Amino acid sequence: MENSTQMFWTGLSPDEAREALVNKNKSMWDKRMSLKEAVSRFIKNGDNIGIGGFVHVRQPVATCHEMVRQGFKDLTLSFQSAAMAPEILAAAMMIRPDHCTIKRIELAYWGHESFGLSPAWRYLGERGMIEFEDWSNYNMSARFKAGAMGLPFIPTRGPLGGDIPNTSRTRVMDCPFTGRPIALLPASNPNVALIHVQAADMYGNCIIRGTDGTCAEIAMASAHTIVTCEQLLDHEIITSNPKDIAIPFPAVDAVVQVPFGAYPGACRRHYYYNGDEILKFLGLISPMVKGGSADALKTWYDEHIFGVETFGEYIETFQTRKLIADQAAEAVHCQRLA
Amino acid sequence: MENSTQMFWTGLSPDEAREALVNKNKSMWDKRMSLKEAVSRFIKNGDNIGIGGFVHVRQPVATCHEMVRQGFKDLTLSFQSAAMAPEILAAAMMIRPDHCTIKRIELAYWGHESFGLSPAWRYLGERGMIEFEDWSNYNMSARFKAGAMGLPFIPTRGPLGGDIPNTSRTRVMDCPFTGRPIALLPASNPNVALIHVQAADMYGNCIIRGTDGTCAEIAMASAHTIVTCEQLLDHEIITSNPKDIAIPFPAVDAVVQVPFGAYPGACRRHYYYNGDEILKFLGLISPMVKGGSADALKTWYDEHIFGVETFGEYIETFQTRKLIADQAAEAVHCQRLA
Amino acid sequence: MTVATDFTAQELIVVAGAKVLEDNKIVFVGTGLPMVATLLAKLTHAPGLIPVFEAGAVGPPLLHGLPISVGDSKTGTGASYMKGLNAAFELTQRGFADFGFIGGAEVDMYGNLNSTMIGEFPDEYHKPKVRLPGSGGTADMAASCERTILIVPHERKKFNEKLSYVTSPGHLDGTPGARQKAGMQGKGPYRLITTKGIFDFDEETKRMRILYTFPGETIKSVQAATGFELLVAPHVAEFPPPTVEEVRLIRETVDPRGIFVKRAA
Amino acid sequence: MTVATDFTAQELIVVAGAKVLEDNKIVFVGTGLPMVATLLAKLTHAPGLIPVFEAGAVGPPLLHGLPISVGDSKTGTGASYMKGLNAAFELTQRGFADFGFIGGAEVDMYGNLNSTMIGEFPDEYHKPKVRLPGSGGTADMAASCERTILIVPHERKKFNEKLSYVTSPGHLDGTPGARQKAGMQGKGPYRLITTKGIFDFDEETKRMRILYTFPGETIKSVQAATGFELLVAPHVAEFPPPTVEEVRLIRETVDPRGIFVKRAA
Repeated sequence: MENSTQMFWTGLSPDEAREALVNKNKSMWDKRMSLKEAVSRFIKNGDNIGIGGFVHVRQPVATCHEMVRQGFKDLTLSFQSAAMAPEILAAAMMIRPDHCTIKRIELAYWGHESFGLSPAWRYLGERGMIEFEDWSNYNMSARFKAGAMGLPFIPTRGPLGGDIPNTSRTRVMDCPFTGRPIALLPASNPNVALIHVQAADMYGNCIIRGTDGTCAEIAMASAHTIVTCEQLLDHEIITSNPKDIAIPFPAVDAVVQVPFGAYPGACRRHYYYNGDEILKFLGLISPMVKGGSADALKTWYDEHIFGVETFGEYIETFQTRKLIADQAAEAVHCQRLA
Repeated sequence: MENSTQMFWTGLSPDEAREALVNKNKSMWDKRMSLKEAVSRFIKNGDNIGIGGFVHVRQPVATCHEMVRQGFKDLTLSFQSAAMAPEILAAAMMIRPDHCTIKRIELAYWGHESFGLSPAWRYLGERGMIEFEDWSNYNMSARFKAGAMGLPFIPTRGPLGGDIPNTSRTRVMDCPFTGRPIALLPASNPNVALIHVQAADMYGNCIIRGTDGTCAEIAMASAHTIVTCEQLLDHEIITSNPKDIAIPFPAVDAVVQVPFGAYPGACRRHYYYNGDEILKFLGLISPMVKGGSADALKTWYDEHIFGVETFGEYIETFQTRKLIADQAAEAVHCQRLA
Repeated sequence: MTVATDFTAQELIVVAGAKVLEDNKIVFVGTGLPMVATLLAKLTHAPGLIPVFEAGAVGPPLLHGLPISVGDSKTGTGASYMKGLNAAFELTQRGFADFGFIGGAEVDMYGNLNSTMIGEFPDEYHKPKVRLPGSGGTADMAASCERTILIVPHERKKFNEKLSYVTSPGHLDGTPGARQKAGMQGKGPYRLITTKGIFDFDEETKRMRILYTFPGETIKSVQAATGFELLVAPHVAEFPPPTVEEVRLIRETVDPRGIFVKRAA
Repeated sequence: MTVATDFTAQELIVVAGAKVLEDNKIVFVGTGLPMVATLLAKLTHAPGLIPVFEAGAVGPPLLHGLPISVGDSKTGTGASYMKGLNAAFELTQRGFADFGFIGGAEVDMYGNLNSTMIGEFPDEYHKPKVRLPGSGGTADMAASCERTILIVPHERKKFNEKLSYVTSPGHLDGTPGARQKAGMQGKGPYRLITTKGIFDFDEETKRMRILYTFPGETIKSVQAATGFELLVAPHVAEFPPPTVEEVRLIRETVDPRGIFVKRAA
């Protein structure tokens, strides 16, 4: 067994994760609350935060806005591929390190695909301002899956051969059945999962349309889960096809209806990407990578996050025409009778 | 690492399972064929057969009838909890060992729940006529899952402490992350999966209603998959909600529409159990456990399997009134507008 | 709340099983009498009880009555999750199941269960006297539910010092931390319900202990039907007979066709 | 089939990428130019090509055009399976993906790719000169697809003897059976497409080998832009320029908004 780095747990250890769930009230109770309450009740300084979605799909943008508004220190962020969620949290650290800090990131990819690299990742990474641990998309997904399964690790065929095993807590062992090397990845059990979904009931049963990402695994692995949803529906509607439920209620602690909660990213059946807004926001951070001024970025945060009470007020800053256009674009990709 | 029994693979080894899939034509081609053709083309003597469904839910009954008609030797059967499928195959061995034989069974449960114990299991097991390996439902499900994931093994928290690790190929090791013991189960990659589903298209995309059982895992783990379905639908209908597809087409080799293909077991949305028929069939085998005559059982096989060309002819032996009543019973449990 | 005079041993076991179940808890339900007791509990004191069935259904309201199998279509309708066996057992392994409710053909003083074979082990494993169905999901529930509730009909040949085969581990050999040392999770057997009484497991020794005797039984009669020495709780009480209402519910609503609860006493 | 005279380096790479893809095969498609090449292949010689996207979609017809992300809603519509990241990578690990189609910021002579960092490793890992996005799914596709097709823009600083970081393992150090010995599956890098030509990897040494030069390039000019010694196939051919029809398809149908294929040469 090769040991590349010392073993330690971030978030909860497997035994702590089990204990957290055993002691939790897992019954059906009305979990509706404001996002302000959900964030203040379930997130603490130092927490490991599991971020749902995939790149700009169903990122928990509204919840990250609220986290910035309230301010948290020494966070660990865990995700496979993310875009706006870590960007919002990290850029807040760039302008208000007294108020928001990220200590560590466990990730496969932080970037914006066709919208470019992440300037906040470059800024923090290239200045050595945060710890991080590189994995792949399957590695992180499998780590959440191990956490969701109540296992301390999961075997995978990667990472093997490259540098990921050299810079992570991967263990490589000879398979006791085949004799060939196989990687063992430590489970990830975040303190809190942030998940945005298309629909939920008040108990926390969630329906996800389009890609599931790794949302169910993150929610099941975490000690607490904050769900934001586009639609809040009656339990009877949500359970009318039980197999549509991606996350069952006992895994959820807070349910908050937040229309456009993943915007300017995309949410299947609801809205397509607002690429202009994504590029505009990244454009405020980019100059800082090369040592430019933070003023424009500060102004943005003051106006869109610190200066408003709720994410709804941020959404109201968009032109109705644009919101409707992004809804219409999405309606073309997954056509359904209303 | 404790080694209770010598390691060996039944069905395909992980490397063989990979190779089988790499060399297979995984494109979209018309896989419709008769059950006779599917069984003769994909099943060979000595094969490890992965059996889908769960107890009397969606057992591949029609395919087992056809297997008995054609006759196979030295089969290994792999399943979590099964009822009529192994009963049909095993009772055939009891009356026609020249024609049908089972060499080995890897299982969690073979019985009929409220309909009683399995007489064929008792007959063969208590006479030492077959090899077998006991596992639990999760063990077998996880073994198929490991096979479906392309892994040589999967860790689980059980079997530990009891006798299953003493009578199976389980390896118990100390977790390299926590130091606590954990079980490693060898993957199961059957040669052929037998799966009955509610709906499929001609390429093999399958929709399963109600419990998924472990059908997707068995199909993805196996070198070949024979699908029988209640409904054969257009590709565009089947893919109208891609997340409804439990088994994607590249995992499937044959698609056969067989109405009542799991009867007298149950199939969600289509028909509920015909308990009378189940009890009647078991009643033909039971006397043999205590040394009774095989005559009645032989007669049944002659009339219902050997004496007919297709499973459809067997279904025609039921009273229409009874078939409609079993459909009506199921329609009460999952009410939908037609 | 009139006490019933006409009830069967199975009906009593079902009522006792139901009463052990707590409202608003998640219970992973094995096939047979545990299903009947769960449905009775939901219809009486525990409407918020959340059943999980190993074929996959989590939290169904069971509006269409008693399933005859843990994979029955009736378990699926209105469920809050349903993804197949791996998903159900994964969430159990994760810690979502407060209770597992299981049966077996044989039990020992530490709550270990056998549902695999009767005969000499290991010699007769491949040619047993009686071949039982096998674990099904009970070994998994035993390994990973937080606590387990066991149901075993009380006959001397089923209550043995040594089991033919340990299918579903309970407190193992009773040594402190035995389950954790073996790699299992959860606290193990919590209650045992038989046709003669209700038992728990001593905090220290993990040995089976009489808690309640059923009507007509005494500590002595229970011990006489048990193949090992039972511990006795400080204040053993007599478990009350079922009420007329409970018996009526079982016969008319819960299991009107007598699928699991037989009418003969 | 008139040859185009007006085409960009990116358009050429897309056409070359499309032509490498075989009809009726399953290709696991990374973000960016691989998506464009895949769509072009489906619209031309490979209508039966089956794309898989790491966010989960298997075999979508892509009727609504080019996705701007591998998680784009456009990948989901009409797909034959869609269960999230674990499911997509599990089926790849199982052997369902004939090809993986991936990019990187840096490549070495054995087809290993870097998309993690530029700088000295390991000293600068936690404070690199340039922090790149990270693996995403490329390390997984590299580890488990049966063969991989690589796309890297051909600049000397991207073709190095030693990578800053090996994110996605190719033929490792080129020794026979290196991938299998490391525990990976599949045959590794099959083709590399750059802005200067198409390469394969020598059967024996697993070293990068020129197969085709693009219009305007020679073996010498390609070698000059490469930071290690290239092998040369016995009969290096000039890759034909795209046809007018191919360029029109890219500009008008495949990527009309220039999301990945920029108009500037």
